[in-house]
Amino acid sequence: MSKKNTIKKREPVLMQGNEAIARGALDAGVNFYAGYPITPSTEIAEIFSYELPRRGGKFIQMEDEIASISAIIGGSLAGAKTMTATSGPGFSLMQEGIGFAKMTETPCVVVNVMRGGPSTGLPTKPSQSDIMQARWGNHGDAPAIVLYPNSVMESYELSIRAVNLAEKYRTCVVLLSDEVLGHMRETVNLPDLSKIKIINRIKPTIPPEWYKHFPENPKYPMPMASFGEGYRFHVTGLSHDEKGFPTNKAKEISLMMERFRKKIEYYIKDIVQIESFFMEDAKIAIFAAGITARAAKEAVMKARKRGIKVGLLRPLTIWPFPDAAVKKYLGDKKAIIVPELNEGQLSLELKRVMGGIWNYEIRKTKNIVELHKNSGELITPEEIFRTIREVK
Amino acid sequence: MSKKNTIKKREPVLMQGNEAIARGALDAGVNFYAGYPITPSTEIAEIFSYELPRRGGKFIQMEDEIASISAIIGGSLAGAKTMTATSGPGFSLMQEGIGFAKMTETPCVVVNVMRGGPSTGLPTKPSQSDIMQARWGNHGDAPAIVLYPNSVMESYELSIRAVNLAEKYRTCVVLLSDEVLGHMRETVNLPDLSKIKIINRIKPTIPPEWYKHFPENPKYPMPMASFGEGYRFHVTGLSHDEKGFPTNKAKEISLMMERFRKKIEYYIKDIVQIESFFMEDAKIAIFAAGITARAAKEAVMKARKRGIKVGLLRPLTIWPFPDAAVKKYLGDKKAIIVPELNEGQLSLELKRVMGGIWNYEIRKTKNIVELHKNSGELITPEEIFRTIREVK
Amino acid sequence: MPKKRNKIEKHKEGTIILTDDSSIKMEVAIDDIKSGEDYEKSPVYIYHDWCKKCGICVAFCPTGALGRKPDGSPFVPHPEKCIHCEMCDRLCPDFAITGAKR
Amino acid sequence: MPKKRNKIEKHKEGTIILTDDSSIKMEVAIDDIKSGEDYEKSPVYIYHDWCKKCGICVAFCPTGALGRKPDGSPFVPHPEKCIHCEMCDRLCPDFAITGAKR
Amino acid sequence: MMTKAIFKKEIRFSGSGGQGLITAGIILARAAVIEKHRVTQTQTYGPESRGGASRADVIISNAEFYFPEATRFDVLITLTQEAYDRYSFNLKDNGILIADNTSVKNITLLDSEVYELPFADIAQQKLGSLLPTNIITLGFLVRITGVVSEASLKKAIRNFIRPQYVEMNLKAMKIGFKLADGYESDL
Amino acid sequence: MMTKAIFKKEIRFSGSGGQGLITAGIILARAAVIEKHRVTQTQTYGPESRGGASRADVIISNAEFYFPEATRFDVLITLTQEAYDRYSFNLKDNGILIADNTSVKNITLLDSEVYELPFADIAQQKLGSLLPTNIITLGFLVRITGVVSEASLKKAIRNFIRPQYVEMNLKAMKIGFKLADGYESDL
Amino acid sequence: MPKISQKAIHKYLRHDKNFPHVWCSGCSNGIVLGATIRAIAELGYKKDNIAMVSGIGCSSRMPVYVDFNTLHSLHGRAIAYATGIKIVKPEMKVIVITGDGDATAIGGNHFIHGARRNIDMTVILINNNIYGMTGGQYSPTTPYGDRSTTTPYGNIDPTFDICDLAIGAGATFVARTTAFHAIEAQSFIKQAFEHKGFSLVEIISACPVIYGRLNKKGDAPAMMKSMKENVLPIKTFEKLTDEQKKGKQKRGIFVNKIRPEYIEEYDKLVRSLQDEKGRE
Amino acid sequence: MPKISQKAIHKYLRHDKNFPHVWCSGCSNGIVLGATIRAIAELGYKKDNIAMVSGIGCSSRMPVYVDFNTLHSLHGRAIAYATGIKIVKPEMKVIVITGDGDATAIGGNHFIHGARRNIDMTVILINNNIYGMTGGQYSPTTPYGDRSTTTPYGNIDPTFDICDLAIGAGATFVARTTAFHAIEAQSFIKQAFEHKGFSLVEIISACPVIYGRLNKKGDAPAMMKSMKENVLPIKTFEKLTDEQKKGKQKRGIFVNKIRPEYIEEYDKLVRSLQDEKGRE
Ligand SMILES: Cc1ncc(C[n+]2csc(CCOP(=O)(O)OP(=O)(O)O)c2C)c(N)n1
Ligand SMILES: Cc1ncc(C[n+]2csc(CCOP(=O)(O)OP(=O)(O)O)c2C)c(N)n1
Ligand code: SF4
Ligand code: SF4
Ligand code: SF4
Ligand code: SF4
Ligand code: SF4
Ligand code: SF4
Ligand SMILES: [Mg+2]
Ligand SMILES: [Mg+2]
Repeated sequence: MSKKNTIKKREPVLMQGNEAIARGALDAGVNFYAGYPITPSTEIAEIFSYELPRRGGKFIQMEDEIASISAIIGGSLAGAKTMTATSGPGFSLMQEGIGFAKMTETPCVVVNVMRGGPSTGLPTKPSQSDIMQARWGNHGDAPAIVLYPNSVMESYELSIRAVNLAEKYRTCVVLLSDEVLGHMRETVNLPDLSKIKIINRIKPTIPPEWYKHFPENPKYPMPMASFGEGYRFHVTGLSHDEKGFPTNKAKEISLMMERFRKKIEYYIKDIVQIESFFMEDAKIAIFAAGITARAAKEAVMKARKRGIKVGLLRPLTIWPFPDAAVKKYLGDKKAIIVPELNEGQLSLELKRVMGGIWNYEIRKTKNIVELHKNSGELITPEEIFRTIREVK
Repeated sequence: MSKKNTIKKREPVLMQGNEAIARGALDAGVNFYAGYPITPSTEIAEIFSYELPRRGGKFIQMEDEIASISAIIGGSLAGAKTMTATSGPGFSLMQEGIGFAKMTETPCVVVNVMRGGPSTGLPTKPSQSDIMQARWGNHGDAPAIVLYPNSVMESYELSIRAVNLAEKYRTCVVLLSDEVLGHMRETVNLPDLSKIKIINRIKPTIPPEWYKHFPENPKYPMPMASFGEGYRFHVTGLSHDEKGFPTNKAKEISLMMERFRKKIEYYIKDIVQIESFFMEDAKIAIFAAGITARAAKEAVMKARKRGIKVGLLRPLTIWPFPDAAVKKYLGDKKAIIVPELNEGQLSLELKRVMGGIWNYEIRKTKNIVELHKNSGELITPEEIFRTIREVK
Repeated sequence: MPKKRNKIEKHKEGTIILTDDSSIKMEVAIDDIKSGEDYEKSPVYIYHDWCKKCGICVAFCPTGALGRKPDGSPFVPHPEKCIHCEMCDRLCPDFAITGAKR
Repeated sequence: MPKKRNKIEKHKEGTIILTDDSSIKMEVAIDDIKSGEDYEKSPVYIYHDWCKKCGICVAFCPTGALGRKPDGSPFVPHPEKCIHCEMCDRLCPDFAITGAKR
Repeated sequence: MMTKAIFKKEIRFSGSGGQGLITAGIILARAAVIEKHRVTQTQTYGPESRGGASRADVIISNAEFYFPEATRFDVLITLTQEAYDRYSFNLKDNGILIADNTSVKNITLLDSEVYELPFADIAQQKLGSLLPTNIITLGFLVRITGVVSEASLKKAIRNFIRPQYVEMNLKAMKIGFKLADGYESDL
Repeated sequence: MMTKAIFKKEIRFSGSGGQGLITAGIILARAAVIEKHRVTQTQTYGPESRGGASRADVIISNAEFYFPEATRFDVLITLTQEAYDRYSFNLKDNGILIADNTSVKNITLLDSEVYELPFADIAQQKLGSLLPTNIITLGFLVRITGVVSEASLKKAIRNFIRPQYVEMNLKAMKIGFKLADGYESDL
Repeated sequence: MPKISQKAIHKYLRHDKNFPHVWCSGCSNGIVLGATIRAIAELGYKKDNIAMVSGIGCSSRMPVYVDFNTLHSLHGRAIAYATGIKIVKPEMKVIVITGDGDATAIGGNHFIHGARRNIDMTVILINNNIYGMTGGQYSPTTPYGDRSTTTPYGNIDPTFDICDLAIGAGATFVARTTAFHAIEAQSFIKQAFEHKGFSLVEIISACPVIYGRLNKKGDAPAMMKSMKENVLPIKTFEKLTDEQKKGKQKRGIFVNKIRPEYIEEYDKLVRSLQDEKGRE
Repeated sequence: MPKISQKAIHKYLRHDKNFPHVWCSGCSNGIVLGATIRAIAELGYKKDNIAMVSGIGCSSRMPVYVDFNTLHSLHGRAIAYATGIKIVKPEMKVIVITGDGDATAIGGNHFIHGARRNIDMTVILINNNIYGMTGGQYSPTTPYGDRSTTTPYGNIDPTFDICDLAIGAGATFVARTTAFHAIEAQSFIKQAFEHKGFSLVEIISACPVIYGRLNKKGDAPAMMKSMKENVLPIKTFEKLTDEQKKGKQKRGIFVNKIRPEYIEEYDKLVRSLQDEKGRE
């Protein structure tokens, strides 16, 4: 469950976060990118526009974000590994399409490089205010897989992982980043291509007559045919049966809904990744993701130097929320500091989960301490450190 | 805090839920409606298309939902009271616009008559699966006011209330309904127009030079000028200062974000409504909203007849979530049954809130019992009753 | 969208008698069409299971080979007039009639 | 979008001497424009605080009244040539010059 | 069948889209409103706004009630076999079944009061159209059950139906009344 | 200034958009990568993608570190007064300030090592353009601080700058070196 | 125009989906489906090689009935989905089925960009002058003065001429006919299929149950007769006086020209890069 | 075309917002702003009575600088916002400022529907052939072969002729000129303002800092000289041979006609209903 780094290092280079996402996706086999520019995600599109034609892949700039998500879903149905990247305003526009990808179990990856919101907000400033939207932004109720790296190297790794998970679990995976992470440059050691684990969707081998595009049992592998391969299946955003044909039958619909849920629940251990940073003996925990976890780590180091036993628990997988890990690692902490570049989103989840293992002793003490910033600046190590001292 | 019915009754008539929403809005003074048809909300548009021209108001069918929300925000800036209505797919498309309305503090009401999802889903079946989306659907992080009635009469009342709250707190208010509620007909007693409390936005009286469209202090009344009234203010979706001009200054942005939060926090008592139904002596509580609460009431009555002490707590205001009321009424219950037409949304909030008042004694017993249905059919009184018996 | 057609084939009206009722499922029809009885008997074949009685075939048959029963369903009062122009084939929205030469 | 103009007015080059430096704020300029010194002196008035040295006015002045300094900023080497056509007014993207007759 | 005590009647009209079930439901509900009862009327139908299997429920009571859909029917009207097969199980033991045997051929209920008549055929025969089948059935229902008064029904038809069709529908209602009067379950 | 022990240098380039601060930052960061250090380079700028106040940070260390933005600067480069006013407070007590006194006229720091030079003027004078100001400053910085080797800097310039501009930028670098050599703080 | 037998059509239908189909009695959608299949059969396209993509609407229900690779996407987005499919699998024949609302109301942007981009696909737009699926609201093609459920007093919203719009956006094949002119429809669709680039066939169709009823247009045969009388070949139409033109429309092929097709251009680009690499 | 003095222009600017404005040196946006204000000043419109609405983009930054009722809305949506304003306050003069990307990429649908609906507003579309704000990606008007940050090998995406598109959609006033032709721009804008219905003035403009640099078009004066040479009056243009037309564009008023304006039609409807009520 904790973070694995399966990737072997080679020569270090200086790379930008957005570039790392694009390179990761390219290495994972993404061969079709459709997008619409928006700060601070645009570099991702720019790199694809440069790289894909050279590699025989396809890049297209669509007329808007709705067209972009539509095109990558269409492209995925036609057999490509696909990605689009955007930021808040575009992410909002893509919600209907993301829901369609989930409903039709069509693999694709949507990158959201978060900038200050709400609305047009602060296009060149970072935020983490789309965390909840990444889970709940589309109508209807379908689970989400959402990843969020905290370094350039990890942007590369999680980009590969996002593509892999999309292909494996046949869904739209959201990869979050933020303006600072997306634009910062950092030393990275890209692994040998041969060392990277790439997951491709499994193709059906049975005769077309037997093929069910949405088999009842969401056990991996879930073979998926593409258009043009002789399977001639039907895909619709309407509630559908195993063959993909519309249905109004409660039983068939329940099966469909269950499948969406189960294919993630069954494999939750495969999907959830968290990092435990100095948590073994920690009395105080910080729970932070993405760029904010970087400040948290710095603060942890500083506090440890002063003998304060503090650690950081960092979800790399934001959704499904790592309930089990949170319970395990945070259940007995004296205080949990949750710094976020928003009005408090991860902290809401934490409260939800902590409820279930609430400890009578502990409830008398300070527990979840929220630290919000939503003004376009990062939370600094100093600020977290100050909070650590306060709750100590 | 509990539900008030300030409306005096007159002759009973048979009215459809969607019609009640339209009539409520008309009585509340809505004089501009822009929309795009979608099942099961379309009747609302149809009634406005019939009524508004007769009353000197304006109705327009736009080219899509994005245009619809844009037009009503524009119309509101020009001084009208405005509404649009849609369902899941359209609601997803409106998210960027809803965020803009919140950011620019422009009053408007968006009705979402929920149908089965995800995606195109079940257009003619009810669901409650957009509850979380109504809070978190737009990017950035801005509070939401969301109401959800449970009868045709209440559809009328909360429609008025939604318009009033939008005008009062200068924000986009979401009014939820569902396919059954929207299409059902029921006896209603509309109040005398003279008995209805209508809130109109306060107009500034100060000279234009002094006018701040976004004054720092979010205290009611918050005067708001309209276009064409001599104030010539600027409105932008960028983070802005009090005058509405774009800013990148952390301090000004923090003020803006705070204002969004505070204008709701300050007035939470005015905004939150809940119904307490046989809760006084209840050992077991049901927590349900909208159409599902109707089944719950029936189940409560049935259980009470059999001597089971069960009650229903029903939020009419879904967002801001009624934390305080939930704590107060549900804190000491043996079990809380949460029936929902989704995969569990209100129950997540309940867990979050209950965490804070978790009782060591109680945690050993069954506590939150979720009852989900997401297949297009209603949860029946029988099903809830069965659950009551199980947890008893 | 239409209700699923309920076969209410009893008619009180005088002269017209329903003879070409067919409930062959189309899956079967594709291969077995030639073994169908009516198919042999009439130059025009109507699949009543699919026909929605819209009257288009009757209205646009150039020769008047087709007629319409009181309940709206088409029939072939004048088989001899059929010139196999296939107008009915092309204009039937329900793939429920063919006047093709066999 | 441009950097805010930093007034770096020192020049090492020989002959051209900067005479029409003006830092009158535009708010003031509107009402007080006539009291400005340069305004009296020259038929063309340049608001250097707003000018972004794009060279458009110089390029399209039909008479050659305007010239460009090495740093790109416009000046009026030939005031006598100005015919008050206001081409510079209309083409300046920054409302930073006027050749209007007064 | 009506008493002055507390009563609550759950009535389901079932069949397929286009048979006017919802119209019948609304008219019945309106008639009940005229009588100052509490009423809910709900319905379900197929994808988007038309077609497929369809039903309309009316619940009428003189007391407060909550759940708006009929769950245990006092009266079930079935105009198709499919509807019968689906819903007959939830008819109360002492409930009333009204079936159009033009379509519903296979009735298995034993305990209930069952009325079978070829309503559609009758409509076609007597009024030259299938459309008023719903109102014939409704008239039949009202006279058999007395759930609302016939005057209220008439008033509701007048109020709800467009002027040009009122006459025909009143005729249909009366045909329904007559059928109820003359009904012999062996026919 | 470099030691073999653990070191970490936080360097901020500040000024306004279009002054090439980010380019300078990237080149410095690349030079550090060549030396196998851990490096982060971040920046901020105004609305959408261009303009306004701007800064670029480079952190160089031979050990693991986490927060990517400079918070207490070892070296601060300010090309505008505004930048100076905003950031000078966060210069470490023993930090180094490099200011372009073409624009930064008002320097209040006392404790720190302060270098003031008219970099922009020098660029205009010596290279006929303001553009290479950033590289002159960078050359100056590297020779003064030794945070990376000059060979690495040269390599980084060669790698990063488009071929047609490499010559001019190497020239600029050398001007920077020279200025550092000849610097007398009284000038 | 060779005749394609009814029997042959059945080979293209998905019999596992319940027929009769979901469309109302007399609805033109079925006729268009027939014409489309006939055109495909005529051209001998392989089923595996056809992707049929639609949005949402009555007309957009078509894909479920045919045994191709079928995608019933989101309201208005069919062309964008189709673009993704085509660019990834250029060897596939991509057909978009859409309605007047789907293509020109909510989907207007993808429609004009499809036309501009000239990516090879055929859009069959079934124009019934109304939103059928949602029960009869006015669409961008509902004629002036007509009733819909959201124009209870008659429509005042001006209409698109869909073909003009496509032409303005740069479409390279633009044709209009009606469901009544089924043979012409088949022929235009066939020509559109054979056209390299973005092709549009607008088919004026009858929605007797919603639009027809709301506007007292009579039953399906009556509506189709009206198409016969009022939708005239271009030349016939042009000869009319302005007065006579009222209430009439033209049909025919308005544009049929060649512009570089997007994917071919893309391939050229890719090849040029590979050449470059080769030289390196 | 009376001259409007620079001083008069300043009366319309919001001096509390820092000038110099945010646009780059030589950017045409300022010239268009000037022409717009001059047209307004000439017509004597009251500031209170003007609503200026924009989307997102460099060009769309304009409203913040002028002392009207100003709305900087969402990317692509300006016309939809403007529609809401106009329909609620028909007495206001509604001006939309938009870019090529804003209006014809993401905003294409609202653009064509605005043109169709013929609601009274003036759209001033500043076409710099690029997405300026986001740093230079290609737009639907970036010429074939040109560089942008997302066409590193040259653009293959075909372009819209924006005026043709508007005409195809039904616009009643359509004109094109350039930032160089500032006097003509002022005149066209003025005529557009006076036109009853949806009017479009496309102004070809120079983005020297992004588009110019990426495509080696020289500095602002050079780009404007190119406008002068390559964007020709309709008549001059039409006289050229096909060969000569390459790289050239027409400018002038392409359409100027009267169709019923939407709000007038609506008012008629309302009046007819009131009459009806009166008779009841
Ligand atoms: C985003 C979204 N908005 C609205 C709808 C509702 N809707 C479904 S079909 C339709 C109109 C269909 O009209 P048209 O495309 O003309 O097809 P027709 O039914 O007339 O064939 C609408 C508005 C939807 N499904 N999704
Ligand atoms: C929904 C959304 N998508 C993308 C963007 C990013 N964006 C801002 S401006 C712009 C393009 C602007 O181009 P144009 O309209 O031509 O204006 P210009 O900057 O060239 O004047 C884009 C893509 C955004 N702000 N919102
Ligand atoms: S084939 Fe022609 S002539 Fe024969 S029935 Fe059909 S339409 Fe009439
Ligand atoms: S056209 Fe087809 S559906 Fe219509 S009546 Fe004739 S056979 Fe039946
Ligand atoms: S007014 Fe005309 S002549 Fe005078 S400086 Fe300006 S452009 Fe030149
Ligand atoms: S046109 Fe304006 S901004 Fe440009 S150089 Fe001349 S005065 Fe300066
Ligand atoms: S509603 Fe109209 S378009 Fe839809 S299926 Fe029925 S007739 Fe056809
Ligand atoms: S980027 Fe281009 S369009 Fe934007 S302000 Fe600069 S020059 Fe103008
Ligand atoms: Mg339609
Ligand atoms: Mg542009």
